[in-house]
Amino acid sequence: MTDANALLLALAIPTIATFLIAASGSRPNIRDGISVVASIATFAVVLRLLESIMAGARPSVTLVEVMPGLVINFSIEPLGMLFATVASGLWIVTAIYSIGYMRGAHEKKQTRFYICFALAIAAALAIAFSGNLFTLFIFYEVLTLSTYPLVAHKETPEARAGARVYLGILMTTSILFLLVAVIWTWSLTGTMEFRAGGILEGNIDPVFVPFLLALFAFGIGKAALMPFHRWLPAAMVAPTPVSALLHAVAVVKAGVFTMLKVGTYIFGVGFLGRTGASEWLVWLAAATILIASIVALTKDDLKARLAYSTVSQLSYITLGMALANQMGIIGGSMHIVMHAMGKITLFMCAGAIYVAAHKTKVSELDGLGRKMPLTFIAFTIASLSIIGLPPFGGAWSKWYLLLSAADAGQLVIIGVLMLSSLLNVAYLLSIPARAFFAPPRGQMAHSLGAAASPSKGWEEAPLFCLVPICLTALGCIVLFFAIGGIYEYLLSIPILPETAP
Amino acid sequence: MPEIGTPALVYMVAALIVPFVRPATLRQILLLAVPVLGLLTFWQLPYGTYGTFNLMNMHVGLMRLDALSYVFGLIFSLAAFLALLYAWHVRDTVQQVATLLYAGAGLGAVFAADLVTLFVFWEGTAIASVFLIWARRTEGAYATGMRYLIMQVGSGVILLAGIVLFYRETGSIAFSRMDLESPATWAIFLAFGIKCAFPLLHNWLQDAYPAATITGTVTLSAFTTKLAVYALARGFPGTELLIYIGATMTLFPVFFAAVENNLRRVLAYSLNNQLGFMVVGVGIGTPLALNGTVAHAFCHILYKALLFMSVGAVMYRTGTSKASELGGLYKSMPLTMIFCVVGAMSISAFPLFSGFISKSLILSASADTGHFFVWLALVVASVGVLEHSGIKIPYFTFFAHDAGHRVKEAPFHMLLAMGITAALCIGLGVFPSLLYGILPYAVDYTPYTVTHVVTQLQLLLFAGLAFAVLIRTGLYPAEIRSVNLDFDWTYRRLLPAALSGVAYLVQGTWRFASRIVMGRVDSLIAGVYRAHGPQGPLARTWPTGSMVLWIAVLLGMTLVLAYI
Amino acid sequence: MTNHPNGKTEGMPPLARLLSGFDKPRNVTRLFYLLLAVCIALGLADFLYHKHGYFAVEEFPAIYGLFGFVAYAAVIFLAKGLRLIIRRPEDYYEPFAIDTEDERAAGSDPEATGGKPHA
Amino acid sequence: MLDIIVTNLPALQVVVPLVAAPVCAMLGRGDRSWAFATLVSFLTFAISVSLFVAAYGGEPISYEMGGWAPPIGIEYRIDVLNAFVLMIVSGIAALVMPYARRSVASEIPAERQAFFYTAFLLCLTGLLGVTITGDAFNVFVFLEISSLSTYALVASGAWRNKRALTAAYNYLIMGTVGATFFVIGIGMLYMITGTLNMADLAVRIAEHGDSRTLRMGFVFIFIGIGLKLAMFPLHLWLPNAYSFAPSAVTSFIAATATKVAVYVLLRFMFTVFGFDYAFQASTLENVLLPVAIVAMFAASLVAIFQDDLKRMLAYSSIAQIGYMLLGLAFLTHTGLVATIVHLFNHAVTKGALFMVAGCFVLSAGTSSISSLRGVGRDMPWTTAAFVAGGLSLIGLPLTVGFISKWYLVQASLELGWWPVALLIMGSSLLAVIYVWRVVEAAYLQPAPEGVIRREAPLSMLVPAWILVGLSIWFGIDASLTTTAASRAADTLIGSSQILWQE
Repeated sequence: MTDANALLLALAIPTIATFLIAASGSRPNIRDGISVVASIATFAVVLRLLESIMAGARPSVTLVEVMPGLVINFSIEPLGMLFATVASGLWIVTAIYSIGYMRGAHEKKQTRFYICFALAIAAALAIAFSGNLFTLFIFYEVLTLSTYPLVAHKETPEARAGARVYLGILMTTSILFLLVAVIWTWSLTGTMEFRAGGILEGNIDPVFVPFLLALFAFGIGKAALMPFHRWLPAAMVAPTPVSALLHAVAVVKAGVFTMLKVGTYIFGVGFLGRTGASEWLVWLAAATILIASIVALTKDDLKARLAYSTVSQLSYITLGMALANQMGIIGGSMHIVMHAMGKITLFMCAGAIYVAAHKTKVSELDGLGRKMPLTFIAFTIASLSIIGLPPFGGAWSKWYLLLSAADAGQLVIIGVLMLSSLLNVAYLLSIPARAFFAPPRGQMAHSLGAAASPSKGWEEAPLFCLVPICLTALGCIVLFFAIGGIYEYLLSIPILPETAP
Repeated sequence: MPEIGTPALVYMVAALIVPFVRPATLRQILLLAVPVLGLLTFWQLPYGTYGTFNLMNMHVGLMRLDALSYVFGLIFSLAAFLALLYAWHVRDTVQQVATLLYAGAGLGAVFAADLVTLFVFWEGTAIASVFLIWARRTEGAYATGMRYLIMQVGSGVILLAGIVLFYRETGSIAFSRMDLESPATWAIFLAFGIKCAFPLLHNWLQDAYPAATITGTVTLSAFTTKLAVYALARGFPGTELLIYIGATMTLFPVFFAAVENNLRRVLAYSLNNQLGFMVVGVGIGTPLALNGTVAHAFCHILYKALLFMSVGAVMYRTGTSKASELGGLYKSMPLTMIFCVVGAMSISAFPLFSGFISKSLILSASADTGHFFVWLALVVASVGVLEHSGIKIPYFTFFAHDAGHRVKEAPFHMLLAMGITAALCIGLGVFPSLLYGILPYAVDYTPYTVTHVVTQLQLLLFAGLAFAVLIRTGLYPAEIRSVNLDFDWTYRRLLPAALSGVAYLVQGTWRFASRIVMGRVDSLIAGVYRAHGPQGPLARTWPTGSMVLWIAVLLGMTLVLAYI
Repeated sequence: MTNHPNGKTEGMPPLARLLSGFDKPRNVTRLFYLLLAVCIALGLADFLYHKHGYFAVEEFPAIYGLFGFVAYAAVIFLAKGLRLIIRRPEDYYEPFAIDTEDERAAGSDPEATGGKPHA
Repeated sequence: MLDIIVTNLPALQVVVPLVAAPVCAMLGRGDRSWAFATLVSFLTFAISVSLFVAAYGGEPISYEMGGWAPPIGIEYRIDVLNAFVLMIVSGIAALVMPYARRSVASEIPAERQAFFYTAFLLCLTGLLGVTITGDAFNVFVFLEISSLSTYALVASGAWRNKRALTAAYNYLIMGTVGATFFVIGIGMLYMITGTLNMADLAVRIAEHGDSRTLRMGFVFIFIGIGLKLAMFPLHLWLPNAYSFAPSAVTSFIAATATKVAVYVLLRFMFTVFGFDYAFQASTLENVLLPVAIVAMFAASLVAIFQDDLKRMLAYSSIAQIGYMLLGLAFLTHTGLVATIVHLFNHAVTKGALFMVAGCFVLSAGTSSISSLRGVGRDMPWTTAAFVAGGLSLIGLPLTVGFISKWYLVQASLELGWWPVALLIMGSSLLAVIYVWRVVEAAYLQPAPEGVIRREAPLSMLVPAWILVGLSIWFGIDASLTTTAASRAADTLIGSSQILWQE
């Protein structure tokens, strides 16, 4: 199998899976089996591609020429490969988790759910592999549309309203800003290709660079930059696996991934740095980080809190891009991985809590830790990783973002990142702390240092839910120790333009 | 990774195993074995740096064994052992695991040869230790734990920021002597300062230690702050600023301790005050002063643990640690009382007790270098120490007004732990060379001179006399149940008030703005609907006449254009 | 100094019974005078040996003792003054702070109920 | 024999449906006349395809009617542009005919169907004639043929809803006014030049230079055609006509009639008056540009609030015509390409959507959006076709709508007209809203109690899906349409630039 074929195969498997799932809709076991098998197969192919990429291969496939000069092209570079690996790898755990969750929560229309899910993954992979801005834009929209039914899944008025906000904001920003930006780029440069070092330098009056960047930054609504972040909390009406994979990994990461990609391959890090065009974005991202964290503090709904946390964390990645240096790109890309692993765990825990105890509010969780210790231990680990504490993966991405801020001479940004960590502690760790250690509401512990009341049997979520949670929580730890390899890999993201041979 | 260096690993691995060990006794034995095993990993090891490797172009060294880290490694292992012994009765896995992780992280940080490793374990102590507070499982402990955690993690992130800047400045992450000259080192200094409970950054200590579980407080008292002292001694020896910070630290807690009712908080203030001595020693930075700091840290861990243990034992039996609720307990718990008195005499630096041989090093160093006022402050502080730790703790617990508690003596394992600790306190006091032999610098100091013994006894006994006089005249402040404001008022009262004020303002503005905006949007939509809705003029199918009118208008417009 | 409400000594550990003699007010007074005597002796001891001080101040006879006495009293009086400013009720910060919880715990008298509430 | 047919193809294009119309009327019964009309429509489509192939290759085909040489005789002149439009018109007709059988059967009594198909064929004749002819007056004649038959077709909706009659009446008045304006304009041109042949007109106008009469002629033609193509605010006839006409008619005229009118506008503006005609340029910028932009927004907003699906689509059409006019108003090559591409794209998309609306009417008996709740479950294929068409209407990538939008935005950016680019995007967001209202109702709302809705018959679904398929196919591979449009724009610009060069 050549690399190019593997690339197409990786896209084809989830696409074909949608049809198989649709066909086996009446037999739930086969249907769920297909989605798991497809996820594993996809991941295997993606790993195979990863190997080639690390060996230096850069496969490229052109599917069709839509208009003269505008082609649908897939070609893989390290950044996209990273995103693809994360999305497809976490699809496996989510596929398993969905089985437990959807059955445990007695959700309706599960077939539609699995169809759209596989489709969304296919779109996410296509975004990861897209070889030019045009292809990326196409699948960006496909991703929006394929996740819309997932958000509206419950079909209640709230779900419909949430989905409307979701679609409205994502569509509005992508059409109003992103498409204009794409076409502008096209008319400036005559190409859309992602090229190392960027394509804009020399083709655009530097005065306009901030404006073009603004069109991109706001156009990529999936990156949830304030003030276009509202869709993310609104999307929390979706079933939890959706929130877990799509709104912690695939969709939002597609957004920030696009951000990184545009920064690296369209503007070029050097060009951005020299023109200082991204300065304003640095401040906006910093503001988003802090404001979203503060809002998260005030949310009592568990998923809403996590959603705002996501908004805040996504801006870390945007910040990495906007700081416009190599460490920023490395830190940002690393954060894609680290945050994905942490946040998916958190969301899956939220889902497990819902399935097992039917609790959705933070204030209802007191004392629940003793009934669901594994879930809450996983929650703690993931929280620590998100906060950026060792020995969990999140520490490293924060390290590189700080390095990047230091390189850019932005002491204030360092301060912002530090403050954000503290806010993260406040809104994330308080959840497991209360669950484990606060006395159940309404009764004060009769004494200090009361020994843990012997657990009267665990009431954990189904095994299908629990195992993925434990896996991803372990992943948070593994990532801390596996950092050397990831760093080496990220160094291969080309920052400088290729010198002519 | 290359060969395993740090003893922290022993603790980490044990922490993974412990929850699954049954029965309970086996688990306790395993717990006690951990510090011993940890100690064995570096007991006979030659000095040097181990566990080095290259991580992303940074030179990481997991374990640097030299004179300074050796002493701290030793005392941390000892403290861990004693704390675990004292906690023999605890069946709560959370506390056991947290204790192991906490001690392990403390050791890891002490042995860290580079700043990144230091940071990792630095945060490790923060995270692990908070569980010892939360494990009390009350609402108050939860809230205190959150505050404590934020402070500790705050210290960690400031350290991280400092490290990042430092790395960018120097290209190295080696942890060695630094100068206070750039934002990087200031940040690192500040991070150390938070953990070391510098004045105004100290309240987490008084807040958290009384809130932890009985055994948790004993563990807490050993590691975090002494780790900070170690880090200061390693990174900022001879920084003059530290002298003044330290002197302030020795003085102000004295007054707070005198009026504090909660004995564990009294001990926390006392801890703060003792840290001041060590910080002064670091600030002076001469070999004598540094020796003093290290020795004092060593002795301090022991006697402070002993005091916390004895108060803890009382609390274990009576359920309270408030001076106003205690008294006359020597009748029920005489052995505990004796150990407590040993601890009190050690901390007050009576001759033949450990405090005497360590504190005098620092006092001599300050006098040697001619810091008269600092020296004076330290002497006053010594009197203060006697007041709150030497007299107040044992007196109000075991003597004074009999509160009527008739309880059993402390359990055997507690007595054992206290006994060993007390023996060590006396042993070190009687044979100072034991400790002097392992200090980082060669010691040329004799604590037991006539002058020193006599003057010290004068100081202490006259102060005791003052106490006796004040008690007999009724001038001594009564123990009253209360909380006393400290700097934490700023972030427990002022800041929330300010924030809620700001929040109120923001919310009001937001509501106002959004009402206006929503009003505008609504009227816009209404307007659009009026024009474009099914009944609106634009959607109505007009009579033919008006259609023709439009044609005329358009024609006219275009024609006008034609004529201009 | 110590009041002994009932003077019963039975049921006490032997060591405690040994010490209970000090509880009597007469003995307490004796102890006080003993302490006074020791202090005076120590003050006088300053004349018997050659003092090695760092500062000139130290040469003054019994300076340490006097200083200790004054400093101690000063600490106490300053602290009393400080208390006027900083003293607040126990539930000042929040209703369920650790200080108030201790109290609840104390009231429950764990030994009496036979429970083992503390870890 | 074959040879004769090939040489006379341009004539046959018009003659075949023209002759077939009375035959159809004589056939009587519905099915027979339907079969015949369908056959004829296939035939005309075949002819137009072969004409397109011939014209695509190179030089314009000039055909002299009856052997009379132009400028005196009537010339049929086929270049890429009108071959393209011919193909659209006949292609849509060929798809609508199979669709019409079931749809018409449910909406028009059997004994009247023969006349219906006759009128249909006449309408087709008229539209083809307008497109193919190279003679200005001939345009008017064919325009009247198509208009008159359209009035009849619209009025035939009266069996379903009596309001079709007033709609047809309004349409008739407006259409007649428009035709009159148009013929006045042609008269003025004739006054100046003494010729009616377009190519000849172009040359003579260029020689004659600018004059007040010429301007008057331009204005009258502009307004006249503007009425026909439902240029805002002259669109008032359209919503009623579209919503009350039988579904098949709506699909057909929505996809073709206005497109042909746009073609006529293009032809007159650029071939007759010339690309560089200064007055025209100022008219375009000062009148057409604002009118187009207002159309995009006003009509879309009206569409948002409509409850009737067909009516909503009708207003959407007015907005889409705004796009075409906007492309024109840019007066650049890219702008023209945008207009011509959108001509095709919108024909395909709107044709499909109206067919879907027809399916809903057939199954649910009404096209009101509130009655479509939960229809996604009962009529999955129809609803899916609507979604696909709707996406194209919004202009999402991989649909033809995206291609049009791409060229439009590019054209505006080329000129540096920033706000216009954003306005184009903004108006497509309005399309998101009105399309999504339907999608949400169809999929996410529970079906009303006790309503039985069957999936539409294959004969209706297949044509609809062919159009949907086309709208996706040419969205993915737009090289054919864009190249054709680009060449058409080339010929329009190329021919006129020579004329006004002196």
